[in-house]
Amino acid sequence: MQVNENKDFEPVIVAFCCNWCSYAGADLSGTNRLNYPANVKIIRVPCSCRVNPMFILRAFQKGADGVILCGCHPGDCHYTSGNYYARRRMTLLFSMLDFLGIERDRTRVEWVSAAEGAKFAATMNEFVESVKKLGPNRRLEDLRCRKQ
Amino acid sequence: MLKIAIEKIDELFALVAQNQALYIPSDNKDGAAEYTRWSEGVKYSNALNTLRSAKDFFFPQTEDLVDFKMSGKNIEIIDIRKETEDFVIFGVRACDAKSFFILDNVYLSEPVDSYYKNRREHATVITMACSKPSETCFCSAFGIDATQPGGDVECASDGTSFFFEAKTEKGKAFIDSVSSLLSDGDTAELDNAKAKTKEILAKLPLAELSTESFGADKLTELFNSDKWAGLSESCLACGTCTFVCPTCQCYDIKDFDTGHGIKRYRCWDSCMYSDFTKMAHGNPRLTQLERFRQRFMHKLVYYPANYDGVFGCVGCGRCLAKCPISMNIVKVMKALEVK
Amino acid sequence: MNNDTLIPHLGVVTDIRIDTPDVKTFRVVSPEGGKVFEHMPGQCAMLSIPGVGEAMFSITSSPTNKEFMEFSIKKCGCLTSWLHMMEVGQQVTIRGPYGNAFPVETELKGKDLLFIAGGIGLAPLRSVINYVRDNRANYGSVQIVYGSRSKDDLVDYQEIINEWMNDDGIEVNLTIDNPQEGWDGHVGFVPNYVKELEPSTSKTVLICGPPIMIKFTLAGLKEIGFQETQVYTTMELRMKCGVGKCGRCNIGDKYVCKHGPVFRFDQLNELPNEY
Amino acid sequence: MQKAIIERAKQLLADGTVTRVIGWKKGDFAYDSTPAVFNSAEELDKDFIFDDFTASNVSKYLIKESQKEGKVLVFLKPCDTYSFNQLVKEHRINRENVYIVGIECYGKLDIEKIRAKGISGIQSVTNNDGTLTIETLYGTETMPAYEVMAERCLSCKSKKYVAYDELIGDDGEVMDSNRFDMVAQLEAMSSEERYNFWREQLSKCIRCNACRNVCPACSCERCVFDNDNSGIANKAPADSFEENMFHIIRAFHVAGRCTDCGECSRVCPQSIPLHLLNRKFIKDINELYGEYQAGADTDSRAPLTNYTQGDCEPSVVHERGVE
Repeated sequence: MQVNENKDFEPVIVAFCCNWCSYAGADLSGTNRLNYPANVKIIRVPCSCRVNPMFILRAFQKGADGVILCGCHPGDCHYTSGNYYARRRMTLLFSMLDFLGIERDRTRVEWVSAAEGAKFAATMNEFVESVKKLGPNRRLEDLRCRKQ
Repeated sequence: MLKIAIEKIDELFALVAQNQALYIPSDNKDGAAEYTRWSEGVKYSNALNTLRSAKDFFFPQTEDLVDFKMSGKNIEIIDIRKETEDFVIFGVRACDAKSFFILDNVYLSEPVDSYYKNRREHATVITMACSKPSETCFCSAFGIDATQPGGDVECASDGTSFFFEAKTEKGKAFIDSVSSLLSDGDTAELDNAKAKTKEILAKLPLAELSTESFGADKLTELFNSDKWAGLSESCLACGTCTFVCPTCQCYDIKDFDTGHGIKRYRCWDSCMYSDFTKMAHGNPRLTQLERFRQRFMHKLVYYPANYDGVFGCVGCGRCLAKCPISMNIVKVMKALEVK
Repeated sequence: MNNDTLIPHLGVVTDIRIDTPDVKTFRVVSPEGGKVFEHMPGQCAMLSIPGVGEAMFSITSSPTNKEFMEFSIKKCGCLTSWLHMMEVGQQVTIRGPYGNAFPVETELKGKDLLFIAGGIGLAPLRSVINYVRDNRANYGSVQIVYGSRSKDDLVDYQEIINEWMNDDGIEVNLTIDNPQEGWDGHVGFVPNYVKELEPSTSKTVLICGPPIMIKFTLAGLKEIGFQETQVYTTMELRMKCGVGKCGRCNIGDKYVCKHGPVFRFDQLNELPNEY
Repeated sequence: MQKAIIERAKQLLADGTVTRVIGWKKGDFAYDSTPAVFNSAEELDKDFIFDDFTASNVSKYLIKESQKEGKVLVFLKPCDTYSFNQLVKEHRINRENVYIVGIECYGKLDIEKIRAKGISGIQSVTNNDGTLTIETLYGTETMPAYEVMAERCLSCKSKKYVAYDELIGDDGEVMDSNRFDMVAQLEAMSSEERYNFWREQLSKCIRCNACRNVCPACSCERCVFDNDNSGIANKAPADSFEENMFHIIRAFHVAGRCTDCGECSRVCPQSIPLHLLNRKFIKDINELYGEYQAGADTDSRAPLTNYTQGDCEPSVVHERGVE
């Protein structure tokens, strides 16, 4: 595991949230005034299965230190089965990233429903903490994008 | 002629590397030779040639050209060029040494490519005469003598020593800088070794390959030949031949958005790729036939038409060894040859 | 280190004229004012918006214009769409001039000239036409045949009717493909119109337009009695460097960016048919 | 074997079953054959070759050839038939227009392995019951053939033909191969070791696209890496990130469709063991979603276009292997 390069390091997190559950969950955590770090950047997607593996990689390229995908709970997909497909895809992708030696705690999938504002905030806080421990993303970084 | 015993070559490398970066062919883990920056422990490879060609030193696969900062409607142009530091390439074979001149014709003609020139001017090229040519070698077809590779310093081995001969002012300066390690030596054995190599060169399976059917004046008949369809039919349209080729010189210019600016860089491109000539309204080279034809016409006709009859191939044989489907310039030449 | 042609200059767009629904003309000057560089009619320049793309455009203004350069650009791809969206004051990068020019100071001098253009093909010829108008004494008669899909698709229409048509010794023949309300001029395709006009075969022809128009017009001209050595055209292929090094714009052994873009038809016919 | 193949091809041409033949054309050396279409008995007699080095998987050429008029004869090795089936499954090959003759394969030789032994100036290679005699300009070398057998053949997964119209020789069996050993070895390493291993390998990539273009599963009309609008089109890996991305995405795009034919590693001019990426996906799929062999049939659902409600969660990655 990498040593923390900087004590004040605030990781950039990209959270892909499905429109129907997790994005609403994020909204709810906001209206309930639950805190989660400001450097979690939410990208709304129509469904968790809209997330192409390339999106995950591109997020890392452009400076993310961790990427999390949030979707409806299995069985609750607005499009019936989208999150089931996403689940397989992400499992294989994360396993491949792990195989290439990318720290496994930089990627995560969490199912968050529209009613789970608290879970959304808790998940984000937890994820940010775990990425913080890893330090900045170096193994899947595009050096050209590093801010001098 | 000045020489150094083969087992002492590391001392010479160490001396050179004190002042400049030194690159030598060295075997990698797969057993293939690659130019490697010399440091203690890097061993000179006896392999005939490196996997990738030596053009990488002057025309690297990617290189940044210029940076831009964008703010609102304004653009700031940032010239990022820096003077290259002097470096030495050791062990360049005759074919690769000739390829530099083929690239020079393109990049040093007006308007001069300052990126290329910068590196070319700061390099000292030390060649190495071949002693064990391979079946894929056909440099003699392009008038290259593998036993006299040229460069700034020409180096050759008789099996026990490396002999050095300066060919340019830069070469003389190099030899002066290492003269403390060199001693005068008798070249009788070396001449013997070279004569032996020449015998083998004459026996190579491709020794008879002729360029007579090619050149600027054969443009129309070669372009319209009906052989291209058959030759190109199994081409995968990959860029292997282009990227291992020491004389392929085409490039693409691209912009990359780093999030805090734009980097404009150039990278190798291949005429074998479908988007090489693709425009918004269409593509003049629609099928692999035209793209395949372009590559070989360029080497055998267009290049000689623009540069005094010099062919754009040096016979290094890398494409023969590396093409996934074993289609290559030799097969093209044999098929198109007028007997 | 010396300047490198691959490092562009800065330009500012000071005026954007809407010519047709898909063609705009952009006026470019250097940030300090004045032209970024000098050119000859027919030469091209590489315009770019960093991060969007870089492409070759012919300079449509005449070199006799000392204040600015103009580019008439049709919206057809990624970069051109971006250019069409930009506003006055936008900076662009520009490098050039590239390629050869129409031989205005040599072979065309003293000749009667026939310009034939179709659609956006007027852009490179406009530079020559205005150059000839500004050096009127050096050239004979000038005839311009220009056609487009409709009246709205005629590029530089205002300049044509307000300036060119009022000049002495310039005959302008306009045509559009289909009849249209408010159009009392000629209707029909350019190749046929040229034949109907029966231009004198002593003229030197400069032609630019869609490939299909060039093909049929050239055939028509030959029928009337023109020689290929009398006809010039200007080409365009995909380019990256602009100086004959990146290796993609060649037709046979000739690089359009370096040996072209202006070719005489007899020269073009010696090259393989790959354009 | 070569003789039998040529004879059968000539018969099928003569009786009108097929109009042309896809096979391998003799090269200049003992080892360089080129896939080619043969139209007549004369062409077959003159140039057709089948030997220890005719390794290319020609099934991908059938995408184009099977769209043309008339039936085409193709000779497929057992592993090639999987690629063929997979392409049929994806509606890329018109099965009606193809006549398949399955041909026996005892493993192909890898010229790079011969060269890596320092052998140069090769004039001829003869195989006598597993012993190679290599004549070179610098003398004669002998060695057991298995020493220079292609890596993919040393871990051959199947001698069974999954698609054919007739066979020359006998059908074989799916084999219990050791093909996942190297993947398992890597999985057992630490994260940092794996990272270093792949960095060293992938940094060799020159993005020649040979792996993609030879791959029977990579049959898209237009690849995402060639599409300027995708934002990732590039001709060269300009950064280590791009080296990683290209190979991760390529492996991902063929996951569940890759038959493990090994062409990617065979053609790589930089000798990157690309098949390990594909095998990692195959191994994961087998372990997490049940055994699946792409190309074994033409009607089952591929693992990535399928799901069960009880599938494992992505967090399973945390519970497996070495951190």
